[in-house]
Amino acid sequence: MGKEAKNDEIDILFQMLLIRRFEERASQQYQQQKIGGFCHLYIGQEAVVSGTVAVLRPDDYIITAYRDHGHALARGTSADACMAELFGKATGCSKGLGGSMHFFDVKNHMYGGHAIVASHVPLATGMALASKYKDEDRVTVCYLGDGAINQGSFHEALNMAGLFELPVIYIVENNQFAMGTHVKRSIPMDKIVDRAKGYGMKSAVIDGMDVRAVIKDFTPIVEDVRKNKQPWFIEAETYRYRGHSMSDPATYRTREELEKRKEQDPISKLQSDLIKEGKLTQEKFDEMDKKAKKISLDSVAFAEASPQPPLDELYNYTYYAEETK
Amino acid sequence: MGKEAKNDEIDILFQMLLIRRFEERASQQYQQQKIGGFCHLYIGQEAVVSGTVAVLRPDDYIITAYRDHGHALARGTSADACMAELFGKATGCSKGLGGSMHFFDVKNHMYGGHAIVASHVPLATGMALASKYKDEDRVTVCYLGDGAINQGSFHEALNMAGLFELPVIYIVENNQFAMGTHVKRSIPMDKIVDRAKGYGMKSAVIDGMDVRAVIKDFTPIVEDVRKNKQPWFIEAETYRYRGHSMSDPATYRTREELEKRKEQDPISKLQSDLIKEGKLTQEKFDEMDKKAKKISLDSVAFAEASPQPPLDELYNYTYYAEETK
Amino acid sequence: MREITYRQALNEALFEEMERDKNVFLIGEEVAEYNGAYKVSQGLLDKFGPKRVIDTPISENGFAGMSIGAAMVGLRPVVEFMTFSFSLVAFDQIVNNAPNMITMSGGQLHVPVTFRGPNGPAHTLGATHSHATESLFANFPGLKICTPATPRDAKGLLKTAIRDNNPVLVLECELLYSVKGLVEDEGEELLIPLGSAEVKREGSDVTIICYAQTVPMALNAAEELSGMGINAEVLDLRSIRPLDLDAILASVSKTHRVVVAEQDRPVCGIGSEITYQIQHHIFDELDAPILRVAQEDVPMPYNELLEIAVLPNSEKIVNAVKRVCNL
Amino acid sequence: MREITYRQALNEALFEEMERDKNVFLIGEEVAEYNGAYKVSQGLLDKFGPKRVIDTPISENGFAGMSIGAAMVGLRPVVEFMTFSFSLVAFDQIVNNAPNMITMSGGQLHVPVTFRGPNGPAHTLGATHSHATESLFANFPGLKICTPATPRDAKGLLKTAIRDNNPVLVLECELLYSVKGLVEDEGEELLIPLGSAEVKREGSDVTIICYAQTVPMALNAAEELSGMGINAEVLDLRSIRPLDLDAILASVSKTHRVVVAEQDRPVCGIGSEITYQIQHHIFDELDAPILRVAQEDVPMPYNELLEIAVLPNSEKIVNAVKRVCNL
Ligand SMILES: Cc1ncc(C[n+]2csc(CCOP(=O)(O)OP(=O)(O)O)c2C)c(N)n1
Ligand SMILES: Cc1ncc(C[n+]2csc(CCOP(=O)(O)OP(=O)(O)O)c2C)c(N)n1
Ligand SMILES: [Mg+2]
Ligand SMILES: [Mg+2]
Repeated sequence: MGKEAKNDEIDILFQMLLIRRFEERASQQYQQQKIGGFCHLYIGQEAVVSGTVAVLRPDDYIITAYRDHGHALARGTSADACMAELFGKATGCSKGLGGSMHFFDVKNHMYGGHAIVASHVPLATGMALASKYKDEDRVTVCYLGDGAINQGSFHEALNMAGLFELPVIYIVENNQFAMGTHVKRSIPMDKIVDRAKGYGMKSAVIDGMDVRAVIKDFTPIVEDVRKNKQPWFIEAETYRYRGHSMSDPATYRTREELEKRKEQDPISKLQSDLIKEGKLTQEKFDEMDKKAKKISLDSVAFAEASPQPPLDELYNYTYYAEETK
Repeated sequence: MGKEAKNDEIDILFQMLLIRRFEERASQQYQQQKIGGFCHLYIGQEAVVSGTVAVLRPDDYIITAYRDHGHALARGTSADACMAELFGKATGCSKGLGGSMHFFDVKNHMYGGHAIVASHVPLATGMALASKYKDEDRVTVCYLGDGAINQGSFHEALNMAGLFELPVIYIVENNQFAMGTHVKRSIPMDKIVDRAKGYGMKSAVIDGMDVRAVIKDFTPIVEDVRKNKQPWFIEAETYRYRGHSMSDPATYRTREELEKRKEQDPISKLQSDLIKEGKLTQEKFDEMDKKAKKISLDSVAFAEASPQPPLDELYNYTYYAEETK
Repeated sequence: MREITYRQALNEALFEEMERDKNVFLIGEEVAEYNGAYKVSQGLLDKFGPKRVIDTPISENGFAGMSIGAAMVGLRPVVEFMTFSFSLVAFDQIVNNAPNMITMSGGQLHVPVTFRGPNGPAHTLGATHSHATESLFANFPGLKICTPATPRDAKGLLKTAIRDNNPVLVLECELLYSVKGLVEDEGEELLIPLGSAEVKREGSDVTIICYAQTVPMALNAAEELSGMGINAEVLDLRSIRPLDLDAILASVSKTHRVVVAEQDRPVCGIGSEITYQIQHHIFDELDAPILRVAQEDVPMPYNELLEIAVLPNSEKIVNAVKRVCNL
Repeated sequence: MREITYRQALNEALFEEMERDKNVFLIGEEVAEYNGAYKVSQGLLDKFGPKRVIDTPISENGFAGMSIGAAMVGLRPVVEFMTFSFSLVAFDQIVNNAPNMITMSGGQLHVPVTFRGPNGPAHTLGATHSHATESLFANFPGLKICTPATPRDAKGLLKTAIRDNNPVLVLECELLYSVKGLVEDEGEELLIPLGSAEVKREGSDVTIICYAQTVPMALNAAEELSGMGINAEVLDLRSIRPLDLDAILASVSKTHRVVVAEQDRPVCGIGSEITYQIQHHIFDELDAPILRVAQEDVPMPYNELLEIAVLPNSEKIVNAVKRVCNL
């Protein structure tokens, strides 16, 4: 699973670019009221999902919270299906029934998109249980926020993951804030990663603003989990550039703090590293960026043109009809 | 708060004896179907509550789970009121409305008796919050079982106790089993006390079969909490002699294991230590035991003779009528 | 047919479905080594081993959610709650994740999980341990709920529940576990559809609608009423969701009088929903107001006499029937 | 009287009660430094400081339970749930500990805690974030529940709730936070009793029973109906528990026809309970079956058009009224 090859890094760079451009476009569409509900942007955190997904096998399971656009895109959901979902259209990745917080793409093994904080942590743990039950060597990756580690469901799930020795990796995307609450105001310890000690769980801190570091540090962890079927707890240090959701002005932090964080921008970093190393030119980068922007813009047109979910199907999604044989 | 004086140890010995004899009597009455519902005996664990309560001030708050007879007795609830509660009589410590699992004696600052596993851990934490809010130097002691540390409510409460720096002590009475589940089958770590690390909480292991050790180790902890308003997490190693509840034959452990544990019996230990040290004679001990037995027997007569709660008061305990001024 | 207990019937259902489909597994507190707090899972660990009969820590929210997760990727978990009073700490997983997944994923996922265990008041367990949860869960579209009252229904409904591709709650009764009844022989496949009520006693003067614990009470009441010249029909709902409205309306169209005997608390309970449905669909068929016999509207006291006063029983049902029949 | 928003009214209630009694404090997610996710607690931290306006981690079960514990020893916590959809993870504490403590302790303890926050569907928030929880909580004796629909009711009910010595749920509406209405001047004490409904519009032909979000819908519907010659009475329940049965029966005895407009899911919802009560007490006064206008019985879809199809609205109320009036 070595990810050192030049092409792969270019792909990963493009992946991050696409997430960013897609969400910038989504932000604009939200402001134009084409998108409803709550909408949480991932901008700034792209290295975490792009790097970790690059290490995974396509058939590994991933699952995350409501800040999920990047996770779907990284897993291969088309920008069209993502934008259409935001628009609530029938062509959306959840047929317009889920919305921003509930992106699903089961074909690509992306199991949501879950909006009750930490409620997906037991789900992830059960998915890993299923893999072990079926003797598969699949790994489940559960992304969650720094705020989620204070929910009871997180606790119960981690204890059982350790007890049952399940092949699951919990990645806390520590973007420093849960809404307006800095992580210092939500836990009594200095570091999130210390929570793992209460479960005797293997743990690591990774630099979530540096996609190369993510890949480097995450690779042996995935190998360990796949082989030894024991859970890991990872704190990925990162930062979100935007407010918690589209309606949050984020006055709880200074402009200076934000600007300082942006100096570590994961896209700029990989871009300049690759250029320095002669693996990328500015022209090629601009081209990639243009492409990412075009895909995002096109996804708006696609979403606009897509049909609403049919009213007469309203009752078709309450119960699954087909009986087992 | 030194508890070294001879008289105090005699009192504590009597305290433990009374709990044991009371519960032996309760067990007999349960078998005669004078007592209903679930009934969980504390026999074997007496040193934990007797030792810790001896260190506390009478106005400190205590709260526990459903295995609560010993806690009420240790706090000064009369055997009569306890037995009457088991009988469901109006003279019971909860007027016959609570039963074995819901002993309350607010006058003596015993706040229950809570039967949903770990659901009282947030309550305890809130009581400690209230003490701090009111600038009192009260300490709250929350007793819980080894099985309770895997509930979400435990987790959420401990995180906040640390974060808000609350004067609360969590004492896990590790009697090795949650019903038929040995503690090794409920957590992935070796030792329960390690759970504290996930909250960066001060912690200690104490020998819950040796009341002198309990008192010695618990005294500085209470002082620390009272002074520094920071929570502690304590694992008290102990053992229950009886089944989980009256209906559990406890076939999940061997007779040998049980007999081996009984060699550490907290009552016998203090008794023989005191005799060895010339602070107690066998005659005096027999007298104390006789007294404990008589109190327990008398409590049955009291409970028998007590009235049922009046039917026409059935609706009087749903809402608290008196409005605040 | 042979006589077995309700407990044995549930046990057979688990056995048969686990034999039939290797994706079915049982998870919960004390289900494996202890053979179940109420011995419903007796022998399953021996037969199927620890991979398929899983003891958990006391973490209802966690293992309910894990089971939903396992069901999302193709397993068919059966979750035992030691009692449904403890399902309240797992409430969010049961009502938010299980029933909403199919909608939220636009139909990509479904959740074939069964939640089962004793539900409703047993005997002097006090306020925290006596919850009847059926009306709470009934509020949530996406869940199915059944409430067996006899060994036969217990076996047939649990088997159907496990095969259903949706989250199903099988709300059993602790007080019925040791009650015996006739059940098809072991070789015979017994599947009772969800959403199908059963007339447990035919009658013409009044319909007593009941389920779970109140079925034997209603049958006793009907016996007693027949001595007074009242011929009561006893309709056992068997399922709460889907509700067998056809059966309800058919019976009431015949009798024109209704008592709902329910084991839950009254406010927004099962009786209230049934009342709405009946008056909505066949208002003119009703000759008298519908009466419900539910718990008294108070937290459950421990004391036995008070508990008796709170709970529904045959006598209260008889009195309610007399009232709706203007006697 | 002056015009203020529903949000402002709630804010004033908190201010006044915290000024009045130093044992009252506010606790929840983002209530302090962020001034509330919906700004209901604006300015409280500045005024009362962090001891009395407490930001928590995302631990609803924990801080709900802590507040119950604090109330057991004499404080009067006001708990904000960011929305009541998140109260589902705290369900056990709210329904088991809060209402049962007085019974279990034989009257030694009571729990003067207020749980408040927006409840019910807002706008395109999807299945997990749109829960109307009133019928779930209504099932539990020991709880009180109110559902203000106007700024005046919001202020008066919240103030009363905080002073009440029992656990009270104040179920607010996100969609009403910015709506304005007349409220008594700031100096004037405004307390609206729990359990007291209000006729928001008098009428004689039909009673539209409503609460919270459905009150403005019902008033709109009544307006429209008056154009068709139907004079509808609009009865705002204001409290769900205790229910103002007298007011309901008085109105229905006058109009003989009822539509219940409710924001919750239908099965075992508020409308079902009200239907039971009405037919139970004044069966003969009813000239037509009671109709409820509730949510459609499906998990809430995100898509706006589908959401509109699921939710109650004025048009649906008008149609229901026409049906009960045989038009
Ligand atoms: C149980 C629950 N409580 C509260 C909320 C409201 N809420 C949504 S996101 C959020 C903050 C979560 O922060 P974090 O876990 O750090 O994730 P991030 O938003 O930073 O990605 C809160 C409080 C919720 N969705 N679920
Ligand atoms: C939430 C919840 N789940 C399950 C139970 C059933 N139950 C009662 S006691 C118990 C075991 C608790 O063991 P532990 O915490 O070690 O306390 P001990 O009985 O040993 O004192 C269980 C599973 C319960 N009361 N509450
Ligand atoms: Mg965060
Ligand atoms: Mg134990």
